[in-house]
Amino acid sequence: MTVSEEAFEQFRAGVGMLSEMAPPATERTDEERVRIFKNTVIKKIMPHEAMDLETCVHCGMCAEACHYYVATEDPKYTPIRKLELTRRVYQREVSPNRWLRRLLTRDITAQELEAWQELVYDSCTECGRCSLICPMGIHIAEMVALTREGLANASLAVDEQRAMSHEQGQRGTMFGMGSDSLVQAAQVLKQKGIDVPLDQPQAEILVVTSVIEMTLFTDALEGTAKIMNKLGCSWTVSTCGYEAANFGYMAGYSGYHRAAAMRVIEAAIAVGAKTVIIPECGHSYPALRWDGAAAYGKPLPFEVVAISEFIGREIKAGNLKVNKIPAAGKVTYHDPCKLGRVGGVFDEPREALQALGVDLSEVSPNRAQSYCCGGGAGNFLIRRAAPLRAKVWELKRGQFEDAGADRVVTSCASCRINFMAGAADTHWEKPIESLVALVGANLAD
Amino acid sequence: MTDNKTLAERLRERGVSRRGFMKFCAATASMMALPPLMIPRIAAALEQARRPSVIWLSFQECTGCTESLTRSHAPTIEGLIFDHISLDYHHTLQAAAGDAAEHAREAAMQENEGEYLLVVDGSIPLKDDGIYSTIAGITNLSMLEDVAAGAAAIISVGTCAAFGGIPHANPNPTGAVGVSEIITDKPIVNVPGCPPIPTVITGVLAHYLTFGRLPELDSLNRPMVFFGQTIHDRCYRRPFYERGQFADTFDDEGARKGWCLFKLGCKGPTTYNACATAKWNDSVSFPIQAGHGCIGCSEPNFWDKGAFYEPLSAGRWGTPAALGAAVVAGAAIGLGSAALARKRQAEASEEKDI
Amino acid sequence: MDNLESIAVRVEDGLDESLRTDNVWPLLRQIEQALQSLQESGSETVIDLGAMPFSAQDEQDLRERLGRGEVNATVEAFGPTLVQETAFAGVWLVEYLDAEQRRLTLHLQIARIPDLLITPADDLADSLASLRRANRDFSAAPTEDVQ
Amino acid sequence: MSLLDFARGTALQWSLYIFVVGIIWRILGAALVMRRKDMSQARISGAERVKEGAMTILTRSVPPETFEKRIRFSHITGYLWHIGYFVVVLFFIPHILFIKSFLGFEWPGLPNPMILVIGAITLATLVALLVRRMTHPVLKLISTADDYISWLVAALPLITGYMVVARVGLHYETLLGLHVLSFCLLLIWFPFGKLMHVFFIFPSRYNVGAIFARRGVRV
Repeated sequence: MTVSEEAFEQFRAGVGMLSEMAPPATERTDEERVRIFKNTVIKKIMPHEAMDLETCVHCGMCAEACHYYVATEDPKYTPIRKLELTRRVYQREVSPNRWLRRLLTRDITAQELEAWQELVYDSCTECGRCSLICPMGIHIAEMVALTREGLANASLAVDEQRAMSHEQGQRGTMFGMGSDSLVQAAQVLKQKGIDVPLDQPQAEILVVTSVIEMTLFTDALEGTAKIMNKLGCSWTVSTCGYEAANFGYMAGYSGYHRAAAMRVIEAAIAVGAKTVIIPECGHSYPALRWDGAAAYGKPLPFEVVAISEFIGREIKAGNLKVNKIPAAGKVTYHDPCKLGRVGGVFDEPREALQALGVDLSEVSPNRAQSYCCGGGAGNFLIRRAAPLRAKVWELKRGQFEDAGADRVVTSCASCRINFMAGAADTHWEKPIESLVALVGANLAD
Repeated sequence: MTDNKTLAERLRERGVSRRGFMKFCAATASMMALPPLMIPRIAAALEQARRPSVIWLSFQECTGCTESLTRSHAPTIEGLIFDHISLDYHHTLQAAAGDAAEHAREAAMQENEGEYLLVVDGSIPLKDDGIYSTIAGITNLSMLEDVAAGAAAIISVGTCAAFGGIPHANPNPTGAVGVSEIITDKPIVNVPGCPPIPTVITGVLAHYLTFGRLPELDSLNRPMVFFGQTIHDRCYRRPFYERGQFADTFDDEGARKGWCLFKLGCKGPTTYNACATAKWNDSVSFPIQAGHGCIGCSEPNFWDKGAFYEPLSAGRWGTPAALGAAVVAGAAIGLGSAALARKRQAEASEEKDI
Repeated sequence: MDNLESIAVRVEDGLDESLRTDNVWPLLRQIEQALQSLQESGSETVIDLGAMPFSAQDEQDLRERLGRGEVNATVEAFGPTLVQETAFAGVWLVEYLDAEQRRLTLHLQIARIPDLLITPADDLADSLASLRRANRDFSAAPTEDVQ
Repeated sequence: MSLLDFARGTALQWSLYIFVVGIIWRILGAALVMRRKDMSQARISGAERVKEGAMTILTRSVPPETFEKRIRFSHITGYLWHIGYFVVVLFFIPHILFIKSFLGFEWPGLPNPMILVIGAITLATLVALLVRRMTHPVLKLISTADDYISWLVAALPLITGYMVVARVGLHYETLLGLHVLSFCLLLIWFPFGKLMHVFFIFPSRYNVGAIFARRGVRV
């Protein structure tokens, strides 16, 4: 059921190569970078962001919400400081007080833009925890995404994410793998007797998956297929729009975000899907659920649900029956930020775990206040951020141990990767599992 | 006109014993707000004090200051001090009139050149060469300059002489000013008040008699001993202020209980004078004790400092119309600023995303 | 208003519990120190109560605290002066009034005897001279009445 | 014209006008930049989102325990000086009369000794916060000129207020004039610095509450 160590180490090695494999970034002069960054911030700033940037009192409380600051106590990870350049552009160019701010606020430089790459890619996962602590109510995480857009446009996105975004945005493949990998994965499952209906002309539900489920976390894909079949839904996976991951969305390339999202949207419209199910892949959920409409240009003509959300709903409705896991031990559930805090999916995964009869022992803090795994928003791809992730893992491991967990269940591939990496490096023996895989393996006959 | 008797001799002639003299000295010390430690020094000095010549000039005034000083009808300390000086010219009090009076003044000026004290009450009009007030055909301005030239020192009695007072109040049609606006080369003591406290006037005279010089003055040339503290500082109703107990109207419970009059516009906190301790009418009372707030009559420009019944801490916020204009202006600039920002955003949108 | 009597009049300066200025306690401490230095070095102290914010209520409080002692004297010179020894020997209240019984000032004197009660040296000469004059007049006077 | 007359007359009027113009300018200027509609399917209705946004304005004042235990010092000192400041501003009787001269009505005040104690605590807290700002690694790093200017501008009325009460050095009316001028300075600086959070805190808290509520998360 769990993923083999060799496969995981192979995957890590592959990710480790990304920065070398990355095509060279577009050459840009310092002036161009500054101009592009500024224009991106200027055109994208919205009223609530403008008011947020006006209201910061520099109290520093946001640092105490950030897992990177909490784990390192290094002041440079203070969330609001990650918005420093965005703030300065806003204050000098858009703010109602720009005439005064220009006197008091330094202009940004290309060197600063380069320095900020580390702050918004390596040491921020847009987990949104700081947006909950801020006494002024500043939505910091959202503006980190804006800052990433500025840097990405200025050709300053971090190498690994640039590589993934370009490949997905331009060629539609990932790690060189295309729809043939999906066909292969479907065949593997077919041999196990699990049917994956590819490219049905019409279907109620379009299930999207991800390259990571086709290669590494096949247990999650398997679980998804078994559940869908068990429910007897009209469902399909489209070879034209099967990839849920959206690296352009994470890295800040809105063009690539749109390109990747449109493949899924068009596939869903083509089969007449009423529902699109997003796999266990953190950022894929907001990329379509919350920001898909912006890419599409109008409201999406279908509902977007995360697989764990879907499962929880079906279990609660009595449509899906599961067996109680014998001697499951103490299980803790890690809320992925993109699903939980910034997604609103808290109860459904727990609903599923309850149905499985496990002794659910919550970590503290949990749900909306849960700490990030330390590697979300594409951070897990960045090789140089590994030491930082290791520190956050220590934090998370402490929480898991305090909860007395025998096994950790989550519903996000990137959380799973980070925990597995941390566990492997620190020889932590507890299993780290997929909720979907767990449900899929324990379906009632 | 001056004789050479000392004050001690004069008192003795009046049948005041040595004990009486010492008591007089104790009362004088108290009046001058000097510590009892100084009594022997005062006694020694007063024993030797000679009778000074005093010329009193009244200009644009209401005679209230003179009334204040002469209203005593018993052998008071003020009376004794006042009796001791040689008042050689005072056109309200003196018996002589017309040419005789003016001759008396000129004679005193000649005889005591450089030694006489000049007391002034009333302000001096400057507009149109000072023609708005004349005595015997002489403008106040010219008489003041003339008499001040030979004076040892000048005591400006009352707010008008000290700071221009009521004639100086807006719009000041006669261009009235106080003495110190005109005379700058003589020592001047201001004893402001409308009217000033009589014991303060005599206190200054007593000090001059005792020590042969003027008392220590503050930045407005007022004697520190009397004007060093505010009415509020020495007010017996101060505890109510601290406790937050105030009269809200002149006939409410607070007013009846004698609570603080700050809310009713009392200017005690910004008024430097000795009313709260020296009091009026032979120490019977003073305005606050009578239930009315201080109007700050001894302060410069007291007449133009806003309503007497407006609390001291009230602000002058401007008119609702101006405030409305500010709202409109703010909205206009804000909308303009947003419009320009949107224009800038539209320009920036030329830069396409990857 | 029907008649003037309906206007309530009250004396503002009367006793009022709320009119305490908190000056009594520091004053008592000052008296204590002054009494100590009188005992140790013989140095006298005079405190002018007219020169500090001191309400009628304060004065009553002070008088109650100090009590009344054995000596009570009136000096008739330039109006009456009331000299009152307090219950604490060496602490005197000296109230100066003018001819119309209005208070000029009130002193607290810490001394073996208040200055005012001591016969002034200047007056001794005058007094001797006038007594001699009086005795001479007496001896020179006709004695019919006696006879 | 004396300093006091200038301060509570001309200076007060003009600083009030600048204050009014400035705050409206700044609020409108920020609130009316380009807007994009969020077209995603919300989990809850618009009316409920408005309610949740409004609730966040309140709930954000008391963060969940997991946050609270890490920010307790900032939180307590923050509340302490804000409340102290408002008590001194709103319940010192001369201040009430000052405000009454603008609003036309008044309310009961507190005895002066209480105000003095509260003011002292407030000022001490402000000083402690300044020291913290200059020494705490995070605060040192993120502080700007605005933070120090705003600190000074907020602290000056307290400092000059104490000088008025204690009669430090100068005449009462001169000190009172300076005190009023320090308030004028506060009014003038207010729309241009971070003190504007007094107004922006409401839309910001509302927005973060409504944005999270759209996604079904109560923050």
